[in-house]
Amino acid sequence: MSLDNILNHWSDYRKGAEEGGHHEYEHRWAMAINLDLCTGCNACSTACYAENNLAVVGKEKFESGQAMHWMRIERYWDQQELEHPEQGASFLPMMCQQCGAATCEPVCPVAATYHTPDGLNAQVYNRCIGSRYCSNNCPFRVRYFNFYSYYESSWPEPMEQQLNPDITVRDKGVMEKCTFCVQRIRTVKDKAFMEDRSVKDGEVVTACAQACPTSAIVFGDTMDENSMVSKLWKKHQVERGIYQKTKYAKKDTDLRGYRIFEELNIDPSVMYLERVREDI
Amino acid sequence: MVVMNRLINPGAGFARTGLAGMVFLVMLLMSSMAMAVKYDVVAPSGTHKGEDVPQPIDFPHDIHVKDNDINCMYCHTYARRSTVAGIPPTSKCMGCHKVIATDKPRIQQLTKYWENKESPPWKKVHDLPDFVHFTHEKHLKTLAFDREFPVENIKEICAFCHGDVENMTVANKVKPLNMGFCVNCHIANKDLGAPGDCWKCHK
Amino acid sequence: MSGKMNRRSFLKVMGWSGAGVALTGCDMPTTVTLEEGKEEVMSYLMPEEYVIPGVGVWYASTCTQCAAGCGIHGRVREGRVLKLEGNPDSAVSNGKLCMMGQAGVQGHYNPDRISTPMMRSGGSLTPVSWDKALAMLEEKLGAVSGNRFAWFTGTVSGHQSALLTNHLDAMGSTNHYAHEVVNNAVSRAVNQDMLGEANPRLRLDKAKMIVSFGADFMGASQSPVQYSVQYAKFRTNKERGLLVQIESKMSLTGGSADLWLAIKPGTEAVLALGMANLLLNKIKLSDAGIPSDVRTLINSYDISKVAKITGVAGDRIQRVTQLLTERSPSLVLAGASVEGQTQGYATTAAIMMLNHILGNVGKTIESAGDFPFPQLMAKQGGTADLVAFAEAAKAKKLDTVIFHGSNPVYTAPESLGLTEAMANIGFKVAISQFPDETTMAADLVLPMSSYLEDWGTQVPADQAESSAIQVQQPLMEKLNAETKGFGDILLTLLKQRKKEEYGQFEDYYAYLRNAFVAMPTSVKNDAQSNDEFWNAALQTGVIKVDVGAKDLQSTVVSFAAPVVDDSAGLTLMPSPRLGLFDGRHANLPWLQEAPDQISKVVWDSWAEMHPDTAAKMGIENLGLVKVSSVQGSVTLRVVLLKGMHADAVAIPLGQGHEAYGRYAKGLGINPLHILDAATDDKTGELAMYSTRVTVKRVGPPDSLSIVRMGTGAGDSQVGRKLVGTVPVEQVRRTEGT
Amino acid sequence: MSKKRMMGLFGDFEEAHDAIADIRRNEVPGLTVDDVTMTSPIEHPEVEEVLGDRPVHIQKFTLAGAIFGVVFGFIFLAAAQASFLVQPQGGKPIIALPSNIVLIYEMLIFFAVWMTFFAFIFLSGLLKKRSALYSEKVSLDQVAIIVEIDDSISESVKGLFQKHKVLEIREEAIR
Amino acid sequence: MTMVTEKDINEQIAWAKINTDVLKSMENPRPAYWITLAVCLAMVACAVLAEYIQYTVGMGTAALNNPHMWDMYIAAFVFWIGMSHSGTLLSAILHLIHADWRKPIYRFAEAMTTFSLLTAGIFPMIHLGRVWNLYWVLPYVSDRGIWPNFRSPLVWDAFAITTYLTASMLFLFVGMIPDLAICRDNTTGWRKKLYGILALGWVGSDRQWRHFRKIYLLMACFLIPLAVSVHSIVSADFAMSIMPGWHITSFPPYFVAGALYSGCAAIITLFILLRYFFRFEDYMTLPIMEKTAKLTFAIAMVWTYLNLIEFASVWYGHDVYNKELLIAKATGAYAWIFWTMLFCGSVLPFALAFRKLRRHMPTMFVVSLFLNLGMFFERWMIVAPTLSMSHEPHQWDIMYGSIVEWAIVFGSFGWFGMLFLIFVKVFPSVSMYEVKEMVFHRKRSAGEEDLARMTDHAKPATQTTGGGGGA
Repeated sequence: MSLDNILNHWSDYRKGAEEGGHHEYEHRWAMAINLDLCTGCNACSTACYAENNLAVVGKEKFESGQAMHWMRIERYWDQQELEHPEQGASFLPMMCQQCGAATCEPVCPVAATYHTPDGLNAQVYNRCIGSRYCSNNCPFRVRYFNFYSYYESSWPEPMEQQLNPDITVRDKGVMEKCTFCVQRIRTVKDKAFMEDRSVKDGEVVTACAQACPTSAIVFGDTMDENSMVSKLWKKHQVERGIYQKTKYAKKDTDLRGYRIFEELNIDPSVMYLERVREDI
Repeated sequence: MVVMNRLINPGAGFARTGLAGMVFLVMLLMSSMAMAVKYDVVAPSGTHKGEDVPQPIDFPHDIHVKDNDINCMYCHTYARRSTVAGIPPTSKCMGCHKVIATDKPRIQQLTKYWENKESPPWKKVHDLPDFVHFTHEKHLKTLAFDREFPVENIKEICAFCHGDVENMTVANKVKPLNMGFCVNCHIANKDLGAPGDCWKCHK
Repeated sequence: MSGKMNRRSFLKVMGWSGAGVALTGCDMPTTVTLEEGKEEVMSYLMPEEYVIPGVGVWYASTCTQCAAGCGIHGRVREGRVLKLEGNPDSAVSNGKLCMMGQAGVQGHYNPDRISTPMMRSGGSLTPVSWDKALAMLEEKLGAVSGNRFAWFTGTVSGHQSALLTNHLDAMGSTNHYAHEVVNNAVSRAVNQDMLGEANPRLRLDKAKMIVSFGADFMGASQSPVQYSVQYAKFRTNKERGLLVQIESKMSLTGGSADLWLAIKPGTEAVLALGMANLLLNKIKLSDAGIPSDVRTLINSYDISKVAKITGVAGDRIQRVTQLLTERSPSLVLAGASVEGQTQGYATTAAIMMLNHILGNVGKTIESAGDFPFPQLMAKQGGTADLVAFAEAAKAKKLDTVIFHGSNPVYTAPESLGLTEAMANIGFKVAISQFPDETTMAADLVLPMSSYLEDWGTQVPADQAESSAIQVQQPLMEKLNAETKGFGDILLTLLKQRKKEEYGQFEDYYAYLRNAFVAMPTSVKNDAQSNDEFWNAALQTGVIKVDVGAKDLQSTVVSFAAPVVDDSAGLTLMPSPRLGLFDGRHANLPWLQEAPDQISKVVWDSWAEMHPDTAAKMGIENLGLVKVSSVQGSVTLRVVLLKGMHADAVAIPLGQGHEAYGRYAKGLGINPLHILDAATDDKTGELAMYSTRVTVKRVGPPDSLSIVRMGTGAGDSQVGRKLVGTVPVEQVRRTEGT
Repeated sequence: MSKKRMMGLFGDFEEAHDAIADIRRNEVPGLTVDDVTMTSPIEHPEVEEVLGDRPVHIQKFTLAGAIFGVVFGFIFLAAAQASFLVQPQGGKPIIALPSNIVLIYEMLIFFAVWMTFFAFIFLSGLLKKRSALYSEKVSLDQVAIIVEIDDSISESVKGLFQKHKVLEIREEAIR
Repeated sequence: MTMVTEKDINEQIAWAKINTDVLKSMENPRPAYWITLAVCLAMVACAVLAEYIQYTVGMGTAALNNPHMWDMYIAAFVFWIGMSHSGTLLSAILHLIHADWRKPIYRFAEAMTTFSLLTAGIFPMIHLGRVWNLYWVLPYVSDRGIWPNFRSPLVWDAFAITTYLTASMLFLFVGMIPDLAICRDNTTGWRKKLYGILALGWVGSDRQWRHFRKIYLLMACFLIPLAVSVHSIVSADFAMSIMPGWHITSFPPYFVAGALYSGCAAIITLFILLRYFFRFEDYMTLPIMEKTAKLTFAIAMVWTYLNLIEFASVWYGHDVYNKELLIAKATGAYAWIFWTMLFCGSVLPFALAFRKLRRHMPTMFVVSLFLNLGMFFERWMIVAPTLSMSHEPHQWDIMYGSIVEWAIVFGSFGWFGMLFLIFVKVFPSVSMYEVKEMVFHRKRSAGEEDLARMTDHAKPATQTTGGGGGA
């Protein structure tokens, strides 16, 4: 009974991220994005629209900052001690970083967002009551709220036939965000389950990673030692975990791998590789 | 999954009673009793009074399943291969009914459809909300195939969620098939690896 | 990918069983509750062993969103195509797909598609039956004689191209106008003269350094996906490739350059000659194969003079030239902004000459070999045909014209007077999917199936690694039974002319299958039966074609000395953007909603200027300006970007449609309309980048839909490490690349 | 030998005070101060010492409520958290004490306050029908002294009241 | 406590007069009362319309966008919660420290507490994307075995506000019981019934009074820590996040101070209004006003201090984001709000330091309004800039709200006003029995007159009221 449950598993229930959290993770999906290859072409963003039933909001709403692009390309002109525009622009594909110690999760009043055993930062649309606290507490500002009901406006007959049946169309009043294409993960995992095997590396590919013409985005499972992603993370000496742990782990600080806002101790699942420029 | 399963609190079994929070301690007790017994598979509980669904042809399940002892998966062939169980293609019906019981009015109805090269517009009876990801194949694998459950008795497994169809003519919804129904079954069968993760089902 | 399949069957759109449009119960809870028996569940008539309800299947086809012809995979579930992805078997797309390709489904499911044939009666288009339409067509085509009939298309290739040619022959006409705004016609001409091949294979991946004169090869170019894939290799090679972009408006490619140099518009030739000068006279490379007149021309451009004219720092030029010799093989490219000048041919030739001098020909520029089916090769469009067409129309030389895959009424500069001239054409037929400007001006409109419902083949003009025929097959049954595939329409037209020859083919599918079967065994790589070959072709979506190796020789052609236009005013750059492209994708909401890669604007037109220039004219960022040329003027918002040359003002293409459906109509302006009709004297291509304009401030700033707003941040990282940048030396040390 | 209840209304608080003091001094045999109830428009701490100490027990209920709040609070929260499937959040423990402490604190006050209130209602004999002896003047500015006596001594009590300038005397029999 | 020579209240005032005056306030206020009530109702009407639009069209109508997921609604929410602390302050704290000058004015202060809480409680609902699921925030046993997330400060809010609302309502009610008995005794018809029920059969026996004194003390003791905890928890909504400008240690005390501050300012406003509406010059006297004003001034200074502390700690801390934000507040697009807030909050209160101004009702009225304006701006400055300029520069923006949400925010004032005005009309807004006590004890302590005189004084009153009991 519950009291037993509490007493028996007390130590488990009292374990925080510092002790490796309370999960025995099945997977820890993660990304490595090579900014040197990103040309800012928007293919990933559009692929995301196609895969995830993202609403098109139109001019006015986009102007007032109500766009729904889960995957957005940020374009910056300035770079540390580099002269603009001599070395072009800096493009940054920004999507939900699926933080290990996500700040959006603990603040949700109804636990609509939580951490899955896949190391994903889940958003259960049906549970969401739209308090929007999660988005306020997200340093990346990658959570998007359905300020209006877009169903009629965004998918006029017969466009609704394009909608991906594997994920819902969110109605007004619900928070949504990048899910690392959870429906693809789900399908592959179901397949693997039916075949009594584990998921292979490269079997799951998110829509953005799949579309990227320069293959700047690499997606995979960091718990799988031999996956492309974990190799990249290892190569660049970026570790899962919070700042205190990783800060000293990086022996060669000249390596390109880094996680944005590392200092906030949120353990993002996306590693970026610095963009390279040749000074001539 | 291990710890996640432990997180599925046996105590949440009490939720099944669905009483108000004031009788909290009472429910702790009841839940403890509920968990005392160890099932191999715990059948989901709960009933539902579904209204009769008018079908283009009122298909007699009882005749097929009870009298003729046809396996569910003979017709609902996609159940073990896909998320949906699927409705048998008309050709399958005709396979038998070209010769069998051709004099019956229902069969003649069917034959008419067949000759017009169209399939009857069946109506959905067991319909889940569109935000739910439910896979027949995984449930069948876990509940039947992995446990070497005799396939000829597969209807007992189907009955978990579809009721005893063998005694219905036109199928009728007799289980609530709501979240509580699913969750509590998952909690009870956690030893079979029933996941407790929202995102397993919510999409 | 499932194996054998009977084409007809799987296309059938099933009911929504298990595939319903999934709305969350986000409205009042009542909407979540289900009522049994309200939803229908469709069952098959016959079982299809490879189609399982609830399971998506991928089928191969070919993208026609631009002329590149990428191979694609389409995810089909319950008979509906849901998502497009690149086809790994295709050397053009390499399993990748650009934003335009991704948005193809929106073209297919577009609510504004034409659903029935329409005929002009009493000034307005009214729906008619196909029979009536075809009868009308037969009668009109019967009446017209020889060259008074013409086809006006975009780039066409594959069996459609072959059929089209046959139809022209049958009509006894030679008038096939192929028009593309985004084209490389001038380069093709230069290549033809220099290398004897119009479309040699550009191997970006083999180059150690690329100097691009305004070639936006990763943006709106001939084959963006292909070149992006090559670019990735070029960057990740053992020795990281070095990209130098020289242009007047920063393009998408320019955004990724190691060194981006702003050059005075129209002086690229001078710079090229200057670099040639350095290479020959300073670095002493051999000048073999360079005509004497060109040699003397080169000598006359010493570095200081060049720097003065082009506005590019002399030491920069020297450094780049130096590196070109060190990083061999290199590759020098000329892009649209170079070709589209009054001296386009000369400039392009001067730039291509650098490849000759640097000995890149044969290394990074390879021969495309001999394609065994010349009749299938792409008939690539340009703007010369547009001009020619306008002339012909004005001269009342045309009675009947069939338009397809191109929108001249929208793309033609008003100075060509095409809009008026259209009236001179007695009978205008438009085979079209959308009610675009040209279609609206037509007398007979034939509704065309989308490329996801249609049969066909494509032979991409730019195939860098290997040559292949791309197969295009339907991914689902027609959304609207009234529409017909382009191939089918062509076949019908031909049946009207040559019953005996084409009567045997029930439809285009039959024709195509027959044509495939008839292919030589070399292509079929023998052994296979016809069915196997056919199925394999449909399965992989590509038919690899062996074109044999051939080495490339280059000879420099002599070209005119560059003339620099120093007249007052700014040069207008009507730059196409990856996304809306030349305006053909303005009706796809995803692409409208995708911010422009450089200026981050959505759903609108805007002008780009250099802050300094703007400051001189008292123009603020996002202010309203009037851009006027001799031909006319447009009023729009201005975005100030440092990635511009001070003498240039850029207006991206794509907006300003007067028709073309709910998403495109009435948004922004169309810069093409205010262009001069000036043409390149050698090739006759429109000199789109030579129009001089003046800019005047007319209004204060206002919110333009730029992703960043208000605070004026968003251009700057404000000291955060969002995008880190490291010098290449550091990477060499740590990663050894 | 019937008993009756007698009420005297006093306009003068001091007189009323003295009257009770007299009763306390047993000036009327057979009438003790315990039989006296005083009703007044305002609270009179000073009168109460004359009435002798009559204990108040609300605070005990308050304490009980508070303790229940804490215990129930913790068990309830911990059990709920432990039984909730998706508590893994932000790398925080499943049973997060800091937040629980906050909530338990609120629950403490919540239950304590309610207990106090109910205790007040019952202990102070509210929710009863008012006896006929209640005078509306009490809610204005007069003090009433109500005594339960035998008929035998009613006269002497009346006398006592009169001595202290009573304004009005009412009586009712107790059945 | 007080330095003024004149008396807080005239001890000679007859108890009967107290009754009649207060009861009269429930009969015929000045016309101004009705006008104000009408205005309030109109404002509510607007708000309802706006809310209808927002509910049907979507939250987007409220100028919310990606960086600004919260906005005026939350600002207003914090504002109203803050407002509610005045009642507690006046009745509970001053009760514990035996400052009996609170007695004539604490009743409406407590009413303020209750109704501003009711107003505040509405905002989370207006603010919520799917308000019909609000009950998911409450911990109820469900068939699905799911619970609210007890880690979320929003759930803490739900708990805290419920507790605070119950507690303060009970406090208000309990304190009112003897007065309700008075009303019961002096009214007829349905009102008599109503008050009769509410009075719970109060007769004023010594037993009741003894328990009454105890419960009043106990509740006061609970209310003070509760009030503090409530606003600390509200501040937790911000302090528990990682956002620059929110994640600040000094937030809880800062919020509490701000709350008391706005509460006191509001009390001054309502003090003046009621005094005019119901002709309460005899009870809501200048000296009491002065005391309130002084109290406000003191709290204003505390608030100022905490403000400075916050700036200082941010300034010397090494949190670059925080520092950047502070500078942006003072110089950026929000500068005018920032400086108005500081002026109204820290400079304007000095007006309360002057006796002449303190005693000049119109001035006090205007000043108190401006103090509240400053307090509202404070809340705005807490909510908006952080969202506008957080970590992600790509998403920076400014927020000024939309018509819809301004309509609702203003409407909330109307809503509060409506509830409050109806209350003071239906229930005695001055505590009669406590004023009597005040008079009584003051007189004894003053010891000016002997008891005889007092009773003489009391007698005629008896006759007068004794005649027409139910006047």
